[in-house]
Amino acid sequence: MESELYRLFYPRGIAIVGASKNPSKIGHIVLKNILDGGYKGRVYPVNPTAESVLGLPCYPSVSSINGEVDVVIVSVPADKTIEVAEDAGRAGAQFLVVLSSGFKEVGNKELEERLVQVARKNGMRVLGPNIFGYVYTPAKLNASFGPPNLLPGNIAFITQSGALGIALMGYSIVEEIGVSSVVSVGNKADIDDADLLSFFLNDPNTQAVIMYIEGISDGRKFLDIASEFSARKPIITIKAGRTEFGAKAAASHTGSLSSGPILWEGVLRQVGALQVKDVQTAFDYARIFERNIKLPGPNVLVITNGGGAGVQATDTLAERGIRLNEPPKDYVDYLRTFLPPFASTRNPVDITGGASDEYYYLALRKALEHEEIHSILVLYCQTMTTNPMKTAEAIIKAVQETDIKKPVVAGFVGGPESKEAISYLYRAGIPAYPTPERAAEALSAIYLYSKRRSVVEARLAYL
Amino acid sequence: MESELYRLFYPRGIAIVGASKNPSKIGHIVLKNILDGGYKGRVYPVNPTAESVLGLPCYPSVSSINGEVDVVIVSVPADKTIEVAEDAGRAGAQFLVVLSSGFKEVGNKELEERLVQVARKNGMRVLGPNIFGYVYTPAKLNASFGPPNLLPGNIAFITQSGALGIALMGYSIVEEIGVSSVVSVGNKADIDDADLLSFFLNDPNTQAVIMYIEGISDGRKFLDIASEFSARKPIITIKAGRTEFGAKAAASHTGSLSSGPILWEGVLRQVGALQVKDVQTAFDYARIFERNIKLPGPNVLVITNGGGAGVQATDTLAERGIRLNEPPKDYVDYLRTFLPPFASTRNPVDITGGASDEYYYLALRKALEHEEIHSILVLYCQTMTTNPMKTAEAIIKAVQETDIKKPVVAGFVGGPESKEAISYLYRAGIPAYPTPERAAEALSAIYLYSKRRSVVEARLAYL
Amino acid sequence: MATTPQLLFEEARREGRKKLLEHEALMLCEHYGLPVPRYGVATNSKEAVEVATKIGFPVVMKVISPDIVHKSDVGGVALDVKTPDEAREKYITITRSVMLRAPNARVTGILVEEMLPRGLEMIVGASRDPFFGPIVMIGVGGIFVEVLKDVSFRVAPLTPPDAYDMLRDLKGYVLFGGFRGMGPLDEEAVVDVLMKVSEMITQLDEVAEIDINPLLVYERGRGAKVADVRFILGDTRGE
Amino acid sequence: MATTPQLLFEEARREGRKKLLEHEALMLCEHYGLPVPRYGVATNSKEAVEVATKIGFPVVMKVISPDIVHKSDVGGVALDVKTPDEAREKYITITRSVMLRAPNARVTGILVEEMLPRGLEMIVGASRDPFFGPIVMIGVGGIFVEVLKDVSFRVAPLTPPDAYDMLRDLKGYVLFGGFRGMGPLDEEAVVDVLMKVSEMITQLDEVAEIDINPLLVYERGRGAKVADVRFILGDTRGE
Ligand SMILES: CC(C)(COP(=O)(O)OP(=O)(O)OC[C@H]1O[C@@H](n2cnc3c(N)ncnc32)[C@H](O)[C@@H]1OP(=O)(O)O)[C@@H](O)C(=O)NCCC(=O)NCCS
Ligand SMILES: CC(C)(COP(=O)(O)OP(=O)(O)OC[C@H]1O[C@@H](n2cnc3c(N)ncnc32)[C@H](O)[C@@H]1OP(=O)(O)O)[C@@H](O)C(=O)NCCC(=O)NCCS
Ligand SMILES: [Ca+2]
Ligand SMILES: [Ca+2]
Repeated sequence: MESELYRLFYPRGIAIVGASKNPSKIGHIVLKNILDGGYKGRVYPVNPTAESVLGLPCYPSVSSINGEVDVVIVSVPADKTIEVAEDAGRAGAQFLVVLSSGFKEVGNKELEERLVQVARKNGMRVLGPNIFGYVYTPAKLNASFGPPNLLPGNIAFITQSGALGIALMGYSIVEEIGVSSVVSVGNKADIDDADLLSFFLNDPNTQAVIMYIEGISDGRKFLDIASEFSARKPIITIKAGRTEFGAKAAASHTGSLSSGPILWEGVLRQVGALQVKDVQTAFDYARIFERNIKLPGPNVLVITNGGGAGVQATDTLAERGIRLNEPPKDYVDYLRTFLPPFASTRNPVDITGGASDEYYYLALRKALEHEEIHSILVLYCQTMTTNPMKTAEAIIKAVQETDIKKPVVAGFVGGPESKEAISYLYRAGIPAYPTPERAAEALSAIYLYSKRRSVVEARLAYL
Repeated sequence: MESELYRLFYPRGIAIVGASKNPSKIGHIVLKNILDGGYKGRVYPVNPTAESVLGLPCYPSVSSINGEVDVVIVSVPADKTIEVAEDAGRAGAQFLVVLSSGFKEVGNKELEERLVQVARKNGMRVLGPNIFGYVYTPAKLNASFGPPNLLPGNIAFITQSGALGIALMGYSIVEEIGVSSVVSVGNKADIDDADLLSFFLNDPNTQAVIMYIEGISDGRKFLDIASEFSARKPIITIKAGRTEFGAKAAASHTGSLSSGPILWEGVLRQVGALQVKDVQTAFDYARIFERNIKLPGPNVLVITNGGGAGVQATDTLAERGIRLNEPPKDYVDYLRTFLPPFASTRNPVDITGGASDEYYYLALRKALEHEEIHSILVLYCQTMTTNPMKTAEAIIKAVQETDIKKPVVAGFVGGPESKEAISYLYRAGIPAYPTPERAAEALSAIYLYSKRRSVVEARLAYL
Repeated sequence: MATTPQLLFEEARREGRKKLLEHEALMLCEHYGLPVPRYGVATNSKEAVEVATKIGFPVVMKVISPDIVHKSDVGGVALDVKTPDEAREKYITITRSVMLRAPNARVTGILVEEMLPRGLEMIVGASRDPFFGPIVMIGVGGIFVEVLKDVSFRVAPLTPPDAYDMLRDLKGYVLFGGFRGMGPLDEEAVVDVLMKVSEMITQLDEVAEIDINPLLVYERGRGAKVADVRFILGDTRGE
Repeated sequence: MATTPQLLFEEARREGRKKLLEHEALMLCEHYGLPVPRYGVATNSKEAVEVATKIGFPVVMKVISPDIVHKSDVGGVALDVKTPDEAREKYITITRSVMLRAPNARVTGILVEEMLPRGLEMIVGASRDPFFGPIVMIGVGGIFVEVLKDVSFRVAPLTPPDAYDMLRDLKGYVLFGGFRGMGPLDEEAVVDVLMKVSEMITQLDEVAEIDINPLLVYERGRGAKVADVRFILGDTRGE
C-alpha cells in the first residue's frame, strides 16, 4: 500500500515558486540542485517576473502549469506563501515544501496555522516551514539548497536543525555515508517525524534512520510509529538538549519547550531507538546498519595484529557490556597451524605485527564459517612491512568467498594508506573506522539495537 | 642542566648495527629513515658482512668507528645483542636503542637483565628492547622503522605498544598533529616513562605528552616525576586496561601484570594527568595543548551560526561541568549593533545561518578583547552561501589582530571545504574539529587540565 | 471498595481539596489491586484499639488531614505501636499534639496501618506530560533518587516489557541481585505495581499526579508494599 | 599509649596472629590520633559495669577473639546496652554464647565501646601495591562501595590536597552537601583520617592492610569516628 508521502519522494512534476535568475537566491540554488541532481520528472520554475530560469520556461503561477505537479517548493517571503498555497491548491498539488522562514520560530504562530489550514483545505500536506528542503537519492531528487553530490545509499536523515542539518549533508559526503534521503522538517507545522518514519519504514531503499530532534508535538503518535519502525529498522537519535542546560538552549533556539531530558531518554528507549550524544557517533552507527545485517549471536571475536589495539577494543566492548570469550578450541587449533608460536590465540587473537595478509584471510574466513563465532572485529595497525590495501583485500576476499552475513567490522589505524583502505572496505560493504575504539563501539551498536529491538517487539506483541 | 637523556635526542653520531642492504630488513629501513629524515650528525652502518649500505661505508663493529658515537641502534637477533652491547660499550656509546624482540616479552627475562647489566657496566642506558625506535623532530631524527614524514610540532608521544604505536605515527600525519618526539619504550628494561618525562619536562620543543601505558615497574618514581611534569605541561594518558577485562588482555599481551584499573585512575589523577579512553580523544586533546596557552578563567563563550550546533556544544560542555553564563551586557549591546534582530545574543551567541564572515570577525574580536570572556568556542555550519575558508580567515584575522592568548577552539561542520578550512585553522594555530561535540570536548580539556594542575601544584607545595 | 474512584474525586472537589486523604489514597490503590498495608481509620481512642488489634501489632498511626503536609513536625505520627494500651495512648497523644501545633487543621481521623518490615525503598510515580500525556516514573528511593537522580520514565499505558525495561534502566537495579543480607528482590512485584500505576494514570483523568514513596520491595516471592501514597488531583479532562 | 606499635606487633607474632585484636586496633588508632569511640576492655562482669559506666551509656559490647570472624553469628555482640545491670547481664550472656557456639575460640575479653550515633558510613583502607607501594582507599560505605564500586585510590604518603581530591572523586561525594535531614558533612574530619591512615601505612612496615569500616561521618564541626577497624599484619619489610 502506497504511503501517504509517496508522491513527495516520487513526484511526477515539481514546481519551484520563487525560482530566480539571481544565483544567490535560494529559489535559484534549489532549482539548480534539482536539475544537476539528475531528477527525471518535470521541473517548472514559477516566477511572474521571469521568462525563463536556468534554461527552463518560467510560469507565472502553479495553476498556469499544464501538467502534473505533485510537489511545490516555496521560496518566497513568508507573507507571500499563503497566496502561493492557494494557487498550488488550485493546481492540484499534493505537497508544499515551504523553505521560507518567518513563521512560528519568530513568534508568528498565526501565519503558520493559516498556511497549514489553506494547504489542508486544498488537500495538500506541508513540509516545513523554515527548512532547507529535502533529498531522495533513489529518485535522484535534491530539492534543497544544501550541497549537491550526496552519496546514494541506505541511510535517511531527518533533521529539525537547519544549519547543522545542512552542514551534516556535507559531512556525510566527507564520511562517505550513503544516504537515501535527507529531510529538513523545520517547524513541523504539518508533516512531522512520525509521518516520515512511516514512509521510511516501508521504503526498501532505507535501512536505518538518523534523527536530530529538538522536540515533538504529538508524543503519542511518535511513540507508536517509532516503535513500529524500530521493530524492523534502527533509529539513531541525537536528542538536542540531553542535559537541562542544552534543553534550555534548545528551547531558546526553537522558541518552544520540550519534555525534559530524562523523560526523553525513557521515550527513546521505549520506542527502541538508539540515543547517541554526538554526530560522529550517529554516523559511525549508521555505517554499521547500512547493510541489512542479521542480528548476531553473542560471541564476538577480535582479530588484531597489535596487542595494544586489541586491548583498546576489549576495554571499549567491556564498557558496553560485551565480554570476550575464549575462541572455540577447534578454531584455535586451526590458527596454530599457521600462526607463529608467539602469536596469541586468546580473544583478541593477536596474529602479530609481522603478520602477512594471508593470516588475516585465513583467520577471518574460518571465523566466518565457524558456528560459534557470531561477529568479528578485525583490527589492523599499519606497519612499514604491510600494505593496508592488501590487508583490506584479504578481508574482503574472506567475506565475499564465504558469503556469510555475520557482522564484520574493521578498525584500520595508520596513515593516508590506511585511510584509503577504510574507504575501500567501506565501498565493499565492510564498515571500517580509523581507531580501534570507534570500530568496537560501532560493533557494539549492533548488540545494543538487538536488545532494544527485542524489547520493542515484546512491547508491540502486547498492543 | 643537561638532561641525562640529552645525547639520545641530540646525538652527534649514530651507529646502526644490523644495517642491511636487504630493503625488507628492519636494519635497512631504520637507516633509510635516518638518512631521509635530514639528520645532520654522523651516521655509521655497522655490519661485518657488508662493505657499504645506502651509499655509506659500513663498519664491522661499533668500536671500529673513528668518531663520536652517542647512540647505537641495535637490529640484530636477540642472542647477538649482548656482544653488540659490549662492543658498543668499548666504543664509548651512551645509548643502546634495542629494536630486537625475544626478551622478557617471550619469557626470556635473563637475557634482558644481562643486556642491561652489560650496558650499565659500560656506562650506557638502554631504550627497549622490543621497540620500533624513536623520533625527535627538532634534530630531524627518525630512528625508527615507522613511517617517515611526521609533521614537526610540540607533542611528544611515549608508547608501550609497538604495533599500535607505529600505526599512530601514521595517524598523526593524517590528523596533522605536529610531533616533537615519538618514543617506543617496549619492555622498558632500563629507560622508562619517567626518565623520558624528565627529559620532555625541560625540553622547550615539547608542550604536551601523550602516553600509552600498559604498566610501569617503579610506581614511586613515576608518581614523583609525572607530578612535576603535570605542574608545568599536560600529560594525556591512555591506560591500556581501564576495565578488568582489558587489563587481563593487556597482561596477556605484555606477559606481566599491572596494578588494577581503579588504582591507576587514582594514580593518574594524583599526578595530574588527563586520562582518556581512546586514541581519537588523546589526539584531540593534544591539539589543544600544542600552543602554549594561558589557562583561562571560567567564562566560556560559544559563537555559532546554527542553533543545533550550539545546543550540541552546550550539552557536551554541561556534561563536563562547564556551564555557560549569559554574555556580558556591553558585549551583547555591541552584538546588537550589527546582528540581525532574530539573532540570539544569549550563550551560545547565534549569529544565524545567513551570517557573513564579518559577523564572526566582529563577534570574536570583541570577545577576545573583553575581560569577562575567558575562552571562546567558535562553531560554523557550512551552508551554500558561505565559504568555510573565508570564515576561517575571519577567525584567524580576529585572533591575530588582537594577539590575545585566550583559548579559541573551532568546530567546522561540513563537506570537503570545511575539512580544508580545519587544516587551515590548525596551521594558523587554532585547534579545529569536524563536529561541535569534539570541539566542545577539546575546549573542556583545558579546564580539566587547569583543575588537575592546581591540585598537583598544591600537592607539590607540601612535598 | 466502599466508594468508587469517582465518588472520592467528587468529595474532594466539594471540599476544595487538591489531594485525596491518606485512607482514600489507600482505598484507591486497593481498588486497583496495589499491595497496601492492612489499615483502618479510627475516630476515637477505642476505635484505635479495635482497628489496631484487628490489624495486628505493631502498627503505625498517622493523623489524616488535608492541611498537614509534614505530619512528624506536628507530632502526627507514631511508629512501632506495640500494644492495645499504647494504641489508645498514642491516639490521644497524637490528637492533642496536632490540636496544639496545628490548631486550624481539619482532622478526619487517625490512620492505623500495619507496620511494614524493612525492604528496599523505591519511588514510583505518575504524572502528565504536555507532549506525551500520562507518564510513569520509577527510581530507587533515598540517595539514589535524591542525590544521584537515578530515575527512569516510560509513557503510559505500559506493557510488561516496558515495566521490566524501565526497572533495568536504573543504576540502582544492581540492588535487585541482593545486598547487605537481603537476597534477590521481587522484580515481578515491582513490575505489577508499575502496570497498575500505569492503569490508574491512564484511566483516571481527574488524577494529575501519583506519588508512591516509598514502595517497599522484599525478597523474591515476598512481594512489595505501598508504604505511603499520594494522589494529586487536577482537572485534566479535555486537555 | 601503654604499649608502642612495635610491642603490639611482636605480641601478635608471638601468638601466631595475623591481625591485631579489636582493642589493640583501637589503641593503635589512638596512637596516631584517629578519632575512636571511648572504649575499654572487661575481663569480668564487674569490670564490664565499671568500664561501661565510665564510658557512659548506651554502649556496645563485642567479644575480643582472634578466632571469631563474624561475632554476631556466635552471639558475640550486644548493641544499645543502656544500664549497668544490662552491662553485667550482657557480659555473661555474651561469654556463655561464645563458649557454646565457638568453644575453641581464644577469648581475650569483651570490648566495651560508646555507642556512636548514626552518621554517613564510609570505608577507609590502606594496603600495599607491588608497583606503587603503600596505597590508601576511600569509598562511601554500604551500597556505594558494595554495589556501585564507587571507590577512589591514592598512593601514600598523601598530602592534604590528595586527600581532598580523592574524596571529591567519589560519586557519593554529593552526599557531603547534606541529605535526608543531615546538613553538610565534616569533610575536614575525613581528610584528617585519610592523612593519618596514610601515615600509618607509610610508617608501619608490619602492617599489610588497614580496614576502617565504617568510618562514621557527622555534620560539619562534629567530626567523624572510627566505628570499626582491622589491621592485617604481614612481613613487608625488605619487599
Ligand atoms: C524564502 C526566502 C528565501 C525568500 O527570499 P528571497 O529569495 O530574497 O525573496 P524574494 O522576494 O526575492 O523572492 C524570491 C523570488 O520569488 C519571486 N516571487 C515573489 N513572489 C512570488 C510569487 N507569489 N510567486 C512566484 N514568485 C514570486 C520574486 O520576484 C523573486 O524572484 P526574482 O529574484 O526573479 O525577482 C526568504 O524569505 C527566507 O525565508 N529566507 C530564509 C530561508 C531559510 O533560512 N530557511 C530555513 C533553512 S533551515
Ligand atoms: C632485530 C631483528 C629485526 C633482526 O632480524 P633480521 O634483520 O632478520 O636479522 P639478521 O640475522 O638478518 O641480522 C640483520 C643484519 O645484521 C647483521 N648482523 C648480524 N650480527 C651482527 C653483528 N653482531 N653486528 C653487526 N651486524 C650483524 C646480519 O648479517 C644482517 O645483515 P645482512 O642482511 O647484510 O646479512 C629481529 O631479530 C627482531 O627482533 N624482529 C622483531 C623486531 C620488532 O618487532 N621489534 C618491536 C617492534 S614494536
Ligand atoms: Ca603491541
Ligand atoms: Ca538551527
